[in-house]
Amino acid sequence: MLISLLGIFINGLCAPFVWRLAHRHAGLLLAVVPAASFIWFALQVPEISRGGALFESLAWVPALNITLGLRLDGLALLFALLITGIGTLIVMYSGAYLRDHRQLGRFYAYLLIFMTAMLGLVLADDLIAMFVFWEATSIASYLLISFNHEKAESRRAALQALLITGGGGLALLAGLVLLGIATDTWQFSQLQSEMVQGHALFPAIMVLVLIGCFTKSAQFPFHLWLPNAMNAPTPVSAYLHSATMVKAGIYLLARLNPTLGGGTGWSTVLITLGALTALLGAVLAIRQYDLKRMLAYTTVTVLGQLTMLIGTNTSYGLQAFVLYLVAHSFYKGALFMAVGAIDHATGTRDIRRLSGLFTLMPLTGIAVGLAAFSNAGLPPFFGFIAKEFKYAGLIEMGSIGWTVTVVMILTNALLVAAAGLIFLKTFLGSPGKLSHSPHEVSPLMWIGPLLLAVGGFGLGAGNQWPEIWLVNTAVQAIASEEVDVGLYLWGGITPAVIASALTLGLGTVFYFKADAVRALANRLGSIWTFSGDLLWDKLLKRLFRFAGAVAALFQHGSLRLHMALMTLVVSICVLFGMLMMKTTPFDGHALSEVSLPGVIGCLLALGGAAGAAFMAGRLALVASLGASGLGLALFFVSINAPDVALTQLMVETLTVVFLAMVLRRMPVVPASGGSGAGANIWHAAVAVVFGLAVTLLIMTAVSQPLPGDLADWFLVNSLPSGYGSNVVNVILVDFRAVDTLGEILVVAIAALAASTLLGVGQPPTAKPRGLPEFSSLMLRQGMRPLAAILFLVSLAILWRGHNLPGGGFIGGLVAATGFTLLIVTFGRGIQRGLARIAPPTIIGLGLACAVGAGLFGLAAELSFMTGLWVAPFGVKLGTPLLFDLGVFLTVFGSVMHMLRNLIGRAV
Amino acid sequence: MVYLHLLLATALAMLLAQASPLYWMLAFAALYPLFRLGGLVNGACRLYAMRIEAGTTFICWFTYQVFSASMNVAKMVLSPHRQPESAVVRVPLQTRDKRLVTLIGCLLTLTPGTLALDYWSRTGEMFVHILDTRSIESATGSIAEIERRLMRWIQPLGGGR
Amino acid sequence: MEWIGAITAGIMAALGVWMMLDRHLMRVVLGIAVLGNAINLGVLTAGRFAGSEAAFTFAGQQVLDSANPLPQALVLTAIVIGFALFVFALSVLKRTHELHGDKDTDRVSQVTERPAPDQDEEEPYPPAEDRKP
Amino acid sequence: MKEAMAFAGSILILLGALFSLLGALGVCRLPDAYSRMHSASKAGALGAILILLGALFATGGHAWFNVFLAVAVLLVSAPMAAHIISRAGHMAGVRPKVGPLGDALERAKDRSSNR
Amino acid sequence: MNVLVILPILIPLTTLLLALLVRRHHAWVTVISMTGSAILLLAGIYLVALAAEGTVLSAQMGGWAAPYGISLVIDRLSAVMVAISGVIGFATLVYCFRQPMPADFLRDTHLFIQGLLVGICGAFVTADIFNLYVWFEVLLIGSFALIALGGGERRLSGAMTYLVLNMLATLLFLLAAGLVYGATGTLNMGELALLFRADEASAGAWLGVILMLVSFSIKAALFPLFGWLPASYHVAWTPVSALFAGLLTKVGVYALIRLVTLLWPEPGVVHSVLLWVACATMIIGVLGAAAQTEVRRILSFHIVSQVGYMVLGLALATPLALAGAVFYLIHHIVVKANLFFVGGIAARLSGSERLAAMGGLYARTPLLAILFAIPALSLAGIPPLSGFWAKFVLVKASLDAGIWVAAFFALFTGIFTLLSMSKIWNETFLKAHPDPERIGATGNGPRSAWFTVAGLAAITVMIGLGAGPVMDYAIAASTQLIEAPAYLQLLNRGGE
Amino acid sequence: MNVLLAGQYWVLHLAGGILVVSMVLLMWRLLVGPSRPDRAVAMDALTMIGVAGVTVLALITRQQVLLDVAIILAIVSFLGSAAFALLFRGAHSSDEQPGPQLHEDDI
Ligand code: NA
Ligand code: NA
Repeated sequence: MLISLLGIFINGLCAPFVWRLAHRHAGLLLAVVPAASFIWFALQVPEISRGGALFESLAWVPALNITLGLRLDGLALLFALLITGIGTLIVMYSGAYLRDHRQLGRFYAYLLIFMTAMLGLVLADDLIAMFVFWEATSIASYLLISFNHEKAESRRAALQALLITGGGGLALLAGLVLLGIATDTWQFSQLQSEMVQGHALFPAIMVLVLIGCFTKSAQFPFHLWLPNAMNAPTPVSAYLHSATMVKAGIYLLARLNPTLGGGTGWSTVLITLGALTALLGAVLAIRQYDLKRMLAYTTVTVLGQLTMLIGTNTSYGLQAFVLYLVAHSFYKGALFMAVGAIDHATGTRDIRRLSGLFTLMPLTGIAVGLAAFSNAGLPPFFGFIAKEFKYAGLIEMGSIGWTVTVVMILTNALLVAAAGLIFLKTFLGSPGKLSHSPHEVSPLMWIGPLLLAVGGFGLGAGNQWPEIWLVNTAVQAIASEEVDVGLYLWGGITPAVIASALTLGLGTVFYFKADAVRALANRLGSIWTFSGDLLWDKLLKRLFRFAGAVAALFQHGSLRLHMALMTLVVSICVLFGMLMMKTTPFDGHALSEVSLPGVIGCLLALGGAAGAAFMAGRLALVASLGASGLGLALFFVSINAPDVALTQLMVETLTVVFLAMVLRRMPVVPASGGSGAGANIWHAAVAVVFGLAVTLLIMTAVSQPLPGDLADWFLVNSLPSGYGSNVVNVILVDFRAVDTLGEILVVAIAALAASTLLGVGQPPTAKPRGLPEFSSLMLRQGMRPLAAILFLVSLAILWRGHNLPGGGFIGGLVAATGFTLLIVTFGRGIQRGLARIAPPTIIGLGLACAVGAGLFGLAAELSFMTGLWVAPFGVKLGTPLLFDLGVFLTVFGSVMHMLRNLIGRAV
Repeated sequence: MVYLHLLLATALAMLLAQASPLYWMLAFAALYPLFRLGGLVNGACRLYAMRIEAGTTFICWFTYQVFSASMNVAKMVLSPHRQPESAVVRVPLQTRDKRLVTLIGCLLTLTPGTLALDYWSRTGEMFVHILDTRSIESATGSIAEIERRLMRWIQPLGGGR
Repeated sequence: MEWIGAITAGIMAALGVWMMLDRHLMRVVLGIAVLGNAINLGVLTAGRFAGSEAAFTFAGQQVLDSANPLPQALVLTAIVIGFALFVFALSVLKRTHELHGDKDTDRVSQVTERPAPDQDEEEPYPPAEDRKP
Repeated sequence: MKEAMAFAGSILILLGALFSLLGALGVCRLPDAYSRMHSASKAGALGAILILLGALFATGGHAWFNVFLAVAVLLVSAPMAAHIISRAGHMAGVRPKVGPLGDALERAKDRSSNR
Repeated sequence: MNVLVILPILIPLTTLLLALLVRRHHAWVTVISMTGSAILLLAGIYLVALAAEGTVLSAQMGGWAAPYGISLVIDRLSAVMVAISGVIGFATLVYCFRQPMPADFLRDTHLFIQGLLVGICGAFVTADIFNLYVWFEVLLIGSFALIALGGGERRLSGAMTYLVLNMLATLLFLLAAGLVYGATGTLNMGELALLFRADEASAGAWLGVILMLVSFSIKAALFPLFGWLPASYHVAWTPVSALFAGLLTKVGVYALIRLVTLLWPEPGVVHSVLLWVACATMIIGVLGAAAQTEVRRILSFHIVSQVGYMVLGLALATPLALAGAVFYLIHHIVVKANLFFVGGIAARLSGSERLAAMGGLYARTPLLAILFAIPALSLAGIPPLSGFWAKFVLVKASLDAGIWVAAFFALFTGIFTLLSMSKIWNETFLKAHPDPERIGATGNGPRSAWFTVAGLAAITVMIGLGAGPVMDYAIAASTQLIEAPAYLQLLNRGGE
Repeated sequence: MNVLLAGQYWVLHLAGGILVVSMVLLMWRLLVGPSRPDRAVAMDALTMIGVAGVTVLALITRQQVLLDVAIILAIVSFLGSAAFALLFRGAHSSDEQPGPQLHEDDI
């Protein structure tokens, strides 16, 4: 079985190449593998008919107990034979039908993949493996339906099929998963009805599985995709409608019938919806003029009836189900292929224009005739037996059965009329006027339909054969209990025969009064708008409009709105969390004393920030920001954080310098709050809530003494283990040096990125001379010694940093400051005179130093960044110092690089 | 001249070792007679010593200037109802040496009440903003004074043009 | 003192957010800086202002009452990172301004909602005007 | 000796503080940016220098390195800062409020641009 | 051992600095950078192989014992994330190879991608909250650089939006890290986990962690904080947005998973909040995608939706659900990056990425159609591709846990995903091109780009067909996440 | 660091107080302006006050390490002033003319 699956799949994958090589004969060549499969399955018939089953299994996801398990029992075998048998014929047929299509290779591929999927679906013993194939059929059918992809109608139909069957598939998945949960197995063969029936999950399982099956088998109200799928090339329709796709849902219903069936819910739903679908399909079918569409609607009818028959769960009903399934596959496949041939030959499928084709296409005519009789349920066709048993099965059910029987008589009468229209109207009578003269099609095109049609006749006439070999085991697989199977053409005058006779009579009436029936059907116009495609289009449109509205909520193109939302959500989360935990910030443990300089620093910082927030003008903005930074630095000093204060100072100043350089070319920044009063209030509210959240957060965090001993450990170990007095620096370059490594990387990338953005490496437009504000002789003379002092200071800071305030960062920033002064005074050119190394190289060297310092530890088979120390001439030297040098170089190079590019090209 | 610098470096090294400016001053006080004496036999030593003298004098004078100027500004700021009469005056400088000009500019700016606004090297003129002055002469005079004293300090070295 | 730190951080954060909600892009970028300062202050505050002297442990001296060095180290790192990001933001701002004179926050994000340009209309790199010698 | 240094330190610190206050007062009282510069940049710098020197005395010369660097930087940078601000201000067209003696720089600029 | 733990950071970092030093020689930069990411990929695979055996690597940086020093830990999840970063990084660089762009542009792309990888890998291996913040910043600046690369009005505007909002998120994270330290006295994730697992965390610690989660949620683009993502991802250069789409938001997801599993191994209030957030994210994201009319915009919104799935797995908090989240993470990174790559090729062939201006590719380049179909179907959860298993496990886990609503949203979102994928398919491939002369006017582009796409598609198929081992790994990873042996033992082991 | 001053306690605190008053005055000027150089001047003076203030603080807390802040502050003060000078001119002013008063050889 696996080999046959794999064979057909590989066959499909190779199809485009085979087609490219063999072209005309590709169809025949590609049909070999399905044919071989068919033969293999046929050879299994004796074994299976004895009641055995074949199992094959391949582990797939052992963690979830999912296997690629296959099982060949009666039901699977029946389907497998239909799939491979009809499939072989279709492959051959399509080679002729689409002979000149330039994407025929692809078509073969899809068809064969579809065949694989379908075959896999019926063979799978694992629920999930079955689902895998189930979805694969959806995708493959999508590809087939949209085969004429440049037609919008095809694309629409394909999408419709995909969404409906795909959506149903998801429901099915849920159902299957629940089934798996309820029964604790993924194997069909191990499902027992006791495991499920009565389980709390049973209703859900049933509903979900039914949704999946109904969408796939086009039951009302999911039937609309099926007729639209007619946009596919005819071979596809033939295959889809006869043996595959639409039967997948039916297959699963049948497969799960022993497990899920038996209850009244199951029966009621299946019978009601099945009957409704059948009637609807029949009424819709009779309305059509297009042969293909008419056939499509009759398929809907049949599917409804099949569903209904499963619902009956009676001996006759289940036998009828199997019979009907086989009969329908035969005649529908034949009819579609024949219709394709007619279309091919005459260029039309409109029954109003077709007539008297029999003389012109006798072989096709015979095929259509036989198939149509089977369709109409005339004896001795297989379709007749199916219909007899159906009535018998329904009647067996009692009062509900009678009601449904009436519906069925009506439905089948309409089917009879449709069959008449298809054969009698088209082939008999005098030839109509057609655009081009029809002729018999090539053998490859008539052999398929003829074989199927004759098969339908043969099976009916010699019905003991299928009874023994196929039907029996299939019925046993569907039924919960043993069922006696006995097929017959004539069982005396039974209610079923009477019903049959009624059907035929009514059907004949309908055929002759076809126009009147059609008119009647059309008069119920409102129903068609309801059940038709319009609803689908409207639904889709609404959906997209709704999606658009949802998207617009988040895609408004307003940065401020994004900001406000984000801030608000954060604040609300925090405040809500606080409320939930009923925290009271500060429960009165000792906090550090208030220091006046600290307060002053805070006030300055706030004043500056407020100035920056509200004032107009560039300089006011920059000055306020600077003042704010200054205040913050003062605050840091007051809480004994000199290193932080130094860094803050340097950074703030460089910020101011960079800002000034950018702002000098920019228009004046207006005072804030220019977005209107409403917006201002809203923004202010957002800001205040956020500020409140931040304050409360911090207060809550400090509402108890600081746990942990990190601070003490650092203080104690800094000097003896890190060989540095400046604990902050030792943390930076040793204890937590990896943080610092990341940090200088940020600085380096920021510098590179900023300069890339501003166009690094572009030659300056004029001879660089520095900024005009600095073009004074006094400045030019004074700047060099000042810069020299700064460089010296920076080196001193770097050197002392491990023991005194300073270190790589601050040193690097100070050096960069000196460089800044030189560059604004003398222009970018000075850099080349000052340092022959380009800033990015300095950055690279700095990073290399830092990484290299870390690698020493690794080289000594210790951790990355482990400090190694030597003391030549009493001077303690160690890798942390090298690391600090790396920090220095990176920061220096980066700021230099940023500046060079930020200052502009003219300077 | 080189060994004088070396000598100074020695002093500085001492200072580094002792780490106190007090010792630095003591060292200088001790070294100074040596320079003076050395000046009798060596021209460079004499120049060096003279430079130190002139320098010390200049620094003292300048410090005094700064303080007296500060007092003037203080009076100016503290007395109510008095508005200063500012002016920007043009002061032609004797020297054209860029470093000296810069030094002069810095020094006069350091003195409250005067502020080097600009220097035009083409004409050798410095534009000085003066906080409160009645006459151009007094202003230019005080600036010329700075230049003169500075030159006296620098000249022995052979600086300037 | 922690009170004051917390309140200051809160007010500064509010001011920063207010600035980031401004119409003018320049102020938005400055708002990032202000907010960054507020957050740094917050981190430092959360680490407590214990101790009466800076975290230096000289040989022979006992550690008595030092400030907590860890939050300081963290904040130091954060300050430098914030600076780097700020400069990058600034250069984006500058470039935006040079190219298009954009300064209105909303306009900036509206531009991204425009339909995608055709492939051959994408901006060359670096922009053509810069390539001229 | 120690007492003398302590005394000198106190004097210098107070003097420095007063200088700073003077500078600030000047900034508030004086009429234009250039006049304010005289009091702010210079009185302020002098105040800072004095206080730094006071610290030098107060610590008995212990902090000489820090004080030395700070004073050096201040001495070089303070006049430069005043110069650059005033010059750039003048370049940007901020005119000093001058008495009867007038603005020689403006006249000179006019002359050179007329030529 | 020590070497292995630091390798994920060290490899791209060394690559970056070597490339930086030879940056004037563009060819060398390319060689170094591609070699570097290949090595990273190999290292990642090696780490996965080690982790699969159950080895947990950890090291104390600088040799300082936890919680004083910074701990790095590589467990199953970290290892696979590193490996997948290697895959995507390498794929991106291969895609970039010989793209018709100026040499400096490509050089800069290489540099910044390496920088980004340092940050990403750093975030995956660290076990220290503040260190995580630092790596977040590294990847942030890398992404800033990359998104703005090339300038142009649209791109700069997108960069600005991205920058401002992400900076806000990162600042919140910084505050959160500070608060957590202030409230718990530790930055070590293991110690934090012990505290929370023993239910000894103070209110301040809770609040700090909540803030941190919110900030991760912004990074991960969860509802309602995802606005920045679809507002900016589509403006970057194609390979860059592919890299972002694949890897970047996943760092946020990773951080969420790491923190939540560490602190709360059992379902609790955080999980139930996350559950609703995840559901909303899934559905809103996919609805947003349905409304879009450009390839990358559709895909960007899909990122949001898919992140919802991952967080759903996290929120369900059963081992199976977590395994689903891990599986989803692995699958999604590959698939989403690939879709962006394919979208780039398709846009190039069509001359636009607006659906209305695209078409005709199905007829012209069937290969591309297949290469698109594989990740697209996988994204939509069509079996037997990788996405199906991810979704299946999540659905099963939610149904197992009896949380029907989650399963409903997960499945319901699936159908919309299918819808928007088929929208791209319809418009880009099936439909005839409105201006047939434009199709492929500039050729097929460098062959390496096609190799990238094919390679990633192959991985998708392999994950799908060979779901068994991957699922085993994911389940083991989820068990490890909950038990967190490496993290909890950091403190006992002392320094090395 | 040992600190020895005459009247130590009140001298330092008085000095601190005076500095605070100065600072407030300068803040006022910073806010009011009116011209751009005015703000720059105020800012420059503010940093000078900062230098003085940090020095006093170092003496009060007896921490020599704070004096390093004073050095940096002094450096920063100049840089700030220089930066402000860049903003005096109106927007979009041209940088092209290097100033008429500068000679080629001045560089
Ligand atoms: Na340091
Ligand atoms: Na750090």
